[in-house]
Amino acid sequence: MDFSHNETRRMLADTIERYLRDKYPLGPRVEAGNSDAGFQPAHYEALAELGVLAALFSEDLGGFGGEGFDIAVVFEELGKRLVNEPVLDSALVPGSILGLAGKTDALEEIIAGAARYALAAEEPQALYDLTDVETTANKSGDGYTLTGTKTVVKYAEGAAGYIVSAQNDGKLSLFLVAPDVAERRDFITSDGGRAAELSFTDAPAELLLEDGAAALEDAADRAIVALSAEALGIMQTIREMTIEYLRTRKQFGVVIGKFQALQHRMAEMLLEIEQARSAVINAANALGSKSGAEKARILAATKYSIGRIGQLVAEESIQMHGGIGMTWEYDLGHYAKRLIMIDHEWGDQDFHLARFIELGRAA
Amino acid sequence: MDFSHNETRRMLADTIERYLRDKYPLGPRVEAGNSDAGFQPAHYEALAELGVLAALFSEDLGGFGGEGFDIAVVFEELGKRLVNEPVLDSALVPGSILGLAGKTDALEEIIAGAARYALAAEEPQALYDLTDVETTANKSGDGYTLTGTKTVVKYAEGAAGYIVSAQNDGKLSLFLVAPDVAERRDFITSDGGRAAELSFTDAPAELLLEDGAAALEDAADRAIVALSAEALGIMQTIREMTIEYLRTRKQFGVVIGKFQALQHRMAEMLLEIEQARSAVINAANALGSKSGAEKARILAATKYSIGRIGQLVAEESIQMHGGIGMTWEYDLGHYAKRLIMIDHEWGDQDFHLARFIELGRAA
Amino acid sequence: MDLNFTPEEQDFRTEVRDWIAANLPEEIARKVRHDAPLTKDEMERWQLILHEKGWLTYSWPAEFGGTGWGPVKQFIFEDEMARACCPRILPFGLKMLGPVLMKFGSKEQQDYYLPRMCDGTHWWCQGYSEPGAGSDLASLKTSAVRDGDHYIVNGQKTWTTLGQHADMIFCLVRTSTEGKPQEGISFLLIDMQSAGIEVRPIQTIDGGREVNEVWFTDVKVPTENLVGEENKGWTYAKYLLTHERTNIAGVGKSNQELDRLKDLATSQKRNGKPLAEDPLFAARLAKVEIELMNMEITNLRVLAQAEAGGAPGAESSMLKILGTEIEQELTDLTRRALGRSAQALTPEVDETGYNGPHVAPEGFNNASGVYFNHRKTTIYGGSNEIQKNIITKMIVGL
Amino acid sequence: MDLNFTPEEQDFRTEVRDWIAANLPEEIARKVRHDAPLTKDEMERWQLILHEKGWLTYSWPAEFGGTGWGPVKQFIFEDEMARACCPRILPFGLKMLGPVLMKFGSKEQQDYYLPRMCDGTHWWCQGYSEPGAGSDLASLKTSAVRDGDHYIVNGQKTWTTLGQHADMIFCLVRTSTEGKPQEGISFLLIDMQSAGIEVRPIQTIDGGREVNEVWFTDVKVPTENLVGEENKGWTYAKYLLTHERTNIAGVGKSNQELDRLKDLATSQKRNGKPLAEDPLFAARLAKVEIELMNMEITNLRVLAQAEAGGAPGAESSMLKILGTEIEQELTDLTRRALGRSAQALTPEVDETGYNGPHVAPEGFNNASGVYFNHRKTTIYGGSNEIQKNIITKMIVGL
Repeated sequence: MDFSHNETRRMLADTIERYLRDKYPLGPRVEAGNSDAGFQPAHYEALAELGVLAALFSEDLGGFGGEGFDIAVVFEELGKRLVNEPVLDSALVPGSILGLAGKTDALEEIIAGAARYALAAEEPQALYDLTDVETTANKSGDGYTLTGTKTVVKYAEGAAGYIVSAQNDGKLSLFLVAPDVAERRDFITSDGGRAAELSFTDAPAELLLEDGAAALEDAADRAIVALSAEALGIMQTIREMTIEYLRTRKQFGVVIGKFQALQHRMAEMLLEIEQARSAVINAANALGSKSGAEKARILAATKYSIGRIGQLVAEESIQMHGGIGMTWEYDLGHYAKRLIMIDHEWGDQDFHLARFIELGRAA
Repeated sequence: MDFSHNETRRMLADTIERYLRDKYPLGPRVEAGNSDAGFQPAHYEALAELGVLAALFSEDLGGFGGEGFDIAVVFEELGKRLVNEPVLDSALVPGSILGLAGKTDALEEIIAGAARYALAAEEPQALYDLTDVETTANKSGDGYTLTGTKTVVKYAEGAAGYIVSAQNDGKLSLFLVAPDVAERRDFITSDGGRAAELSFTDAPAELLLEDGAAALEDAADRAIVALSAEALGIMQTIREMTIEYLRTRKQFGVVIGKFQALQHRMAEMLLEIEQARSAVINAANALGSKSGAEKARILAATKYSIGRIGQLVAEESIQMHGGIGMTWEYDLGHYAKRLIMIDHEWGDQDFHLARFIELGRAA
Repeated sequence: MDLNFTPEEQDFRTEVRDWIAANLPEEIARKVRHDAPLTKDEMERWQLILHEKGWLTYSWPAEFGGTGWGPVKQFIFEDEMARACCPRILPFGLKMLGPVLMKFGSKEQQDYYLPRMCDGTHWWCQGYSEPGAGSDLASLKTSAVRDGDHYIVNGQKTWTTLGQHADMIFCLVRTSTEGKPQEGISFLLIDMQSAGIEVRPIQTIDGGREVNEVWFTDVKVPTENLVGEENKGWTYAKYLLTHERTNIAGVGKSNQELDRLKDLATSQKRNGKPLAEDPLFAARLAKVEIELMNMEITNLRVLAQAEAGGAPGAESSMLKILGTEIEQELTDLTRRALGRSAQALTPEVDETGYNGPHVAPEGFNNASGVYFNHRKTTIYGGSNEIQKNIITKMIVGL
Repeated sequence: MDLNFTPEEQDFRTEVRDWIAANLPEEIARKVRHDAPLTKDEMERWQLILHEKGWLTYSWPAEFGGTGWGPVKQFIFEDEMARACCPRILPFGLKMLGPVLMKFGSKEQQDYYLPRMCDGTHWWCQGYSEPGAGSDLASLKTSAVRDGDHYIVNGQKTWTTLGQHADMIFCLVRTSTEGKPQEGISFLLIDMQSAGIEVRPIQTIDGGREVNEVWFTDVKVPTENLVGEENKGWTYAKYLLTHERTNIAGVGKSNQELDRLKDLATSQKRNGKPLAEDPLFAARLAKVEIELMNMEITNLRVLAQAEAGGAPGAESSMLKILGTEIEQELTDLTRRALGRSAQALTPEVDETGYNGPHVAPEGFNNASGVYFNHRKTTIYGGSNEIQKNIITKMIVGL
């Protein structure tokens, strides 16, 4: 038993931490995230240069990591500083799928930070269920054409290609689509970022994986580890902010941290954050060392835990801050919003609790 | 709108309150309830003489009440003093059914306190579902015989007759069975009282109602109003005990009611008790003024609320008392036990929440 | 025991309902229903419609030109307004300053200000909170120093709702630093056009711009703008705070939101079935519906007490806690029911000329914003922690 | 990062498991599994079996005749014992007094008492709490006045677990009323057969008789029974309280209870289907299972720290809260799964010769009693409120 990270990961975490502390103030991040810009490309490139993207992929895919704890280390650091550069959406998720599809050139570009891709898998009628797909693929000459709509495709703008799921003669297949053949409607997300609705009408597409369900599940597993670790990083920053606030904010002549009702709620929040950390460790460990229903159950349990605890931390920290916690100017709200929105990505707490139950029944 | 009781009910409440305050100390109640005696027959007779049983039935059935608020007023008072004389199980419930079956003689005896009856409707395989019945009825000459087992029949001992539900050629019928043809195994209940398992083997039975489902539902409705009001009475006593304890118990040199963490929990408990009171009013009102799914939904909502709030009040009051709340010698625990056990009678909070959802879907 | 409104009250409800149906502009109702922000014009338009009918002052006694309705009729009126998605009537003039002036103001103040808060002349805002004084209101520092027939006001107020539109502000200011903090506070009426006043918007986490900071630098306020006596302002403020709040629970609004949520849960699908049939979602929905059913009765009980002349005690605090918790739960469930689409931030979707994407179902394009915005409800108006202090103090007595 | 036990530790687990399987009397395991109370004989019998194997002192250093196991091995041992339904080893002598004597006791005290708490000679109980001093332990009043070579002890202790069986009691007594309350406390060992001691059972709400009051009236205690120095008892008591509590979370026991509950939920039916398939019940079960999964990792993290020589900080308090809340939730769900049959009070069902009704399924005949009894877990051992105070104090520093 050993709960410390190895040397490589510790160094990676230090590198990211130092870069973000020196170069990544919150102001520009919030401004970029809540405007058409979406994010700050220079930071994305810098992260790629620091090896952050390479850390997400195994050596045979051109990276130097790719294990659960590599992903967790990276995203915990990104979460601490509320980084919204699309490391998850433009690199980890599409890269995992392109790797499985043998598109090594594209993956190389991703790792270099030279190209970004986007997964377009969720549809308006589906609540997080990636197998609820109405987009259809039709054979057309040597290739295929796609027709359908995908919702909340994060950071679609500027992507070199879309990975699109579609019904293909009874199978759920994954296709690569060029950006210029899709109709794209961009919008801002409530946590500060960029997404789009994509519509395809007989759009030419290249088949990536005929049986795409397993690749989608693999991508989901990685995304859950990443999102959960990001949430943990966010919770740690919120924890520090709230501790500091309890120590300094005075009401009725004393610092509010002296009020026992707040002390007890803070104790519960601190305890829950430790449980969240354990959940992240469990998921990162399971990614490589478990399989089948056992692995799926641990990942569902973790995403459920992160959703539940994240909501508690977001709501309690705002409440303990009072009015100031409601303002755009103060950092807390932006962290809280991202924490809540993480529950809306890759299945929320209800979705994963139901999945956990379902998997337990099957076992 | 008027949330005060009319003169008759106020007088009834006063009468019961005065009698219990003068004559009903907790010690003998606890002793009787936790021994083979089960309860104190003299008190049962006295309550009958005071008109408590007559208040539960309408004039055309020989009583002088029978409305939801009559039932609520009586049981709230009984709850306040933790009365375990079987007013619900030996009078209200069987009386309602015997009334519907036209057995006016038996009902007259019940109201006079001269005879007690018991409903045997729940079976070991069923979780609160009174339609999940495996006991079977067979025609035998002019009458019927019953075979099956009923569980947790409260105060079966000493009953003049059992009302038994059974499958009767596709219908759920209700029968009257003489005590001496059943096999009875008595036991003590955890809230201090008496119950039995009853087994019937070709036991001769008299048909009361061929279609018994409606009568059972009517009895359940009345029982829910009674139990909910009893729980409310219990909560009020617990409320007073806990307020008193917070005001007087000292720790670290101050009364514990000064600790803000306890103050806030107490505030939540006080608020929930007001919600419980509203739930009881809603159910008592619905009993006579609503019908069909609307009535059923309100009753389910009330029993759910009482189960949830009762558990909160029981658990929080013990926790706020600390060790003393765990002792047999102190009154609180006995009240808390009855409050929790009320959730085990006539459907618990989960059962009624599911029922509320089901009824909403049908509507 | 009778849970029903009297026949007369029921007729009154019908009258209100019919009148609203005939007079509430649909484009305004739609915005309210969709939780989209209203413009100043829209808010004023609705208040003028009510004013013409004579119902804007529904909470005022007849002697001051009000309807003279008792608590029950006021409740019914507010309930119907909420269910029909009327814009909320801004409370600052009509419900807060108005009663204070009626009780403590001079005849001149009453004659001058009361009509003008009805006819659209004066948009009022409230200057109570300060950055250093949140729940601890009495520690306020904005000072008013007497200088001949004026006060010179310096300091800063915050959380001033819709102060950007206001013509006038009523303020608690410090006129003395002697004795207990409560004993040196006065109640001043200040023209927002005065030199030295600066309004700075505070953007809230949902991106909304509803609240403001108001800065005072050597602002001259005529002494006739003092309400009542100097250094007695705390008494007037407390009167205002404890003034009858029969609809603090927001039953009408929550019922309306619950109905909307139920519709949404029917149209949204999980595993191909309506979300309303998903057992976990259905359970949370049922729990909040039951909570609301119970609160509705609790609210009526308090109302019946008020109608009989009783003063609301700890019950007001209970209803504030219950009401805000139910409201927050409804915004949480709504956000949750939208799944991924709740991530889209497109609040401008209800504006004319919008031609961007419609990511969420119609009427739910700002659900996350509404959820985040509603975090304020347990903080403002006396935070729920303060309400719990009050409940225990009143009932346990410690 | 490695979540696995070492191969050596895994072998050790297997060794413990196999040995328990071969040596734990089945009738004792059954009673433990069914939460039925054990007799004194049964408890002593198991301790002697462990003693013969040399494992009773599994938490002691080798120099005092213990196994010398580190925190991880101790945890594995306790975990296996819990999962196999071994009776719990009473902590009063072995885990509480033992370490205090090893650290602060005289050589004579160590030589005399340590072997006797292993071989069954001395059944120890604890005299800390007093009726007036619950969470506020330092306010204790039981006095010990020096009189030549004796102390004369007067006062009352309470919540003395299994004191009815005890041969000896270790007590905190007041030897001085000067200075802070903590500064006048001494640590005394007292023979339960001494004249002037009276043990009165306290019946708990579930009907159990596990705890007692112990009354002292002019009890003579030789001065050689003082541990360490006079008036330094608080230091020893604190040492004992903060002494490593790596298994405070009760992971093994809760896992065992969870398994039992899952079996029960499969055999119990609702609407003709197993209760385990009822969505509301399944959700609560899943939530506590996930909570327990997470706590198991949290526990291992603390364990790894302890193995590396770290002192447990706020984490002990967190594990105490989590562990007891999970335990209580499991007893609540078990009671709930039984439906109506949880109302039957037939704890004697597991006794030989019982011929009453079997209302609940086998092994669950005291589920309500267990639920009520477990309310104590959030009260004792430093109530969960005290633990929350500690967490905030250690982390926020206020």
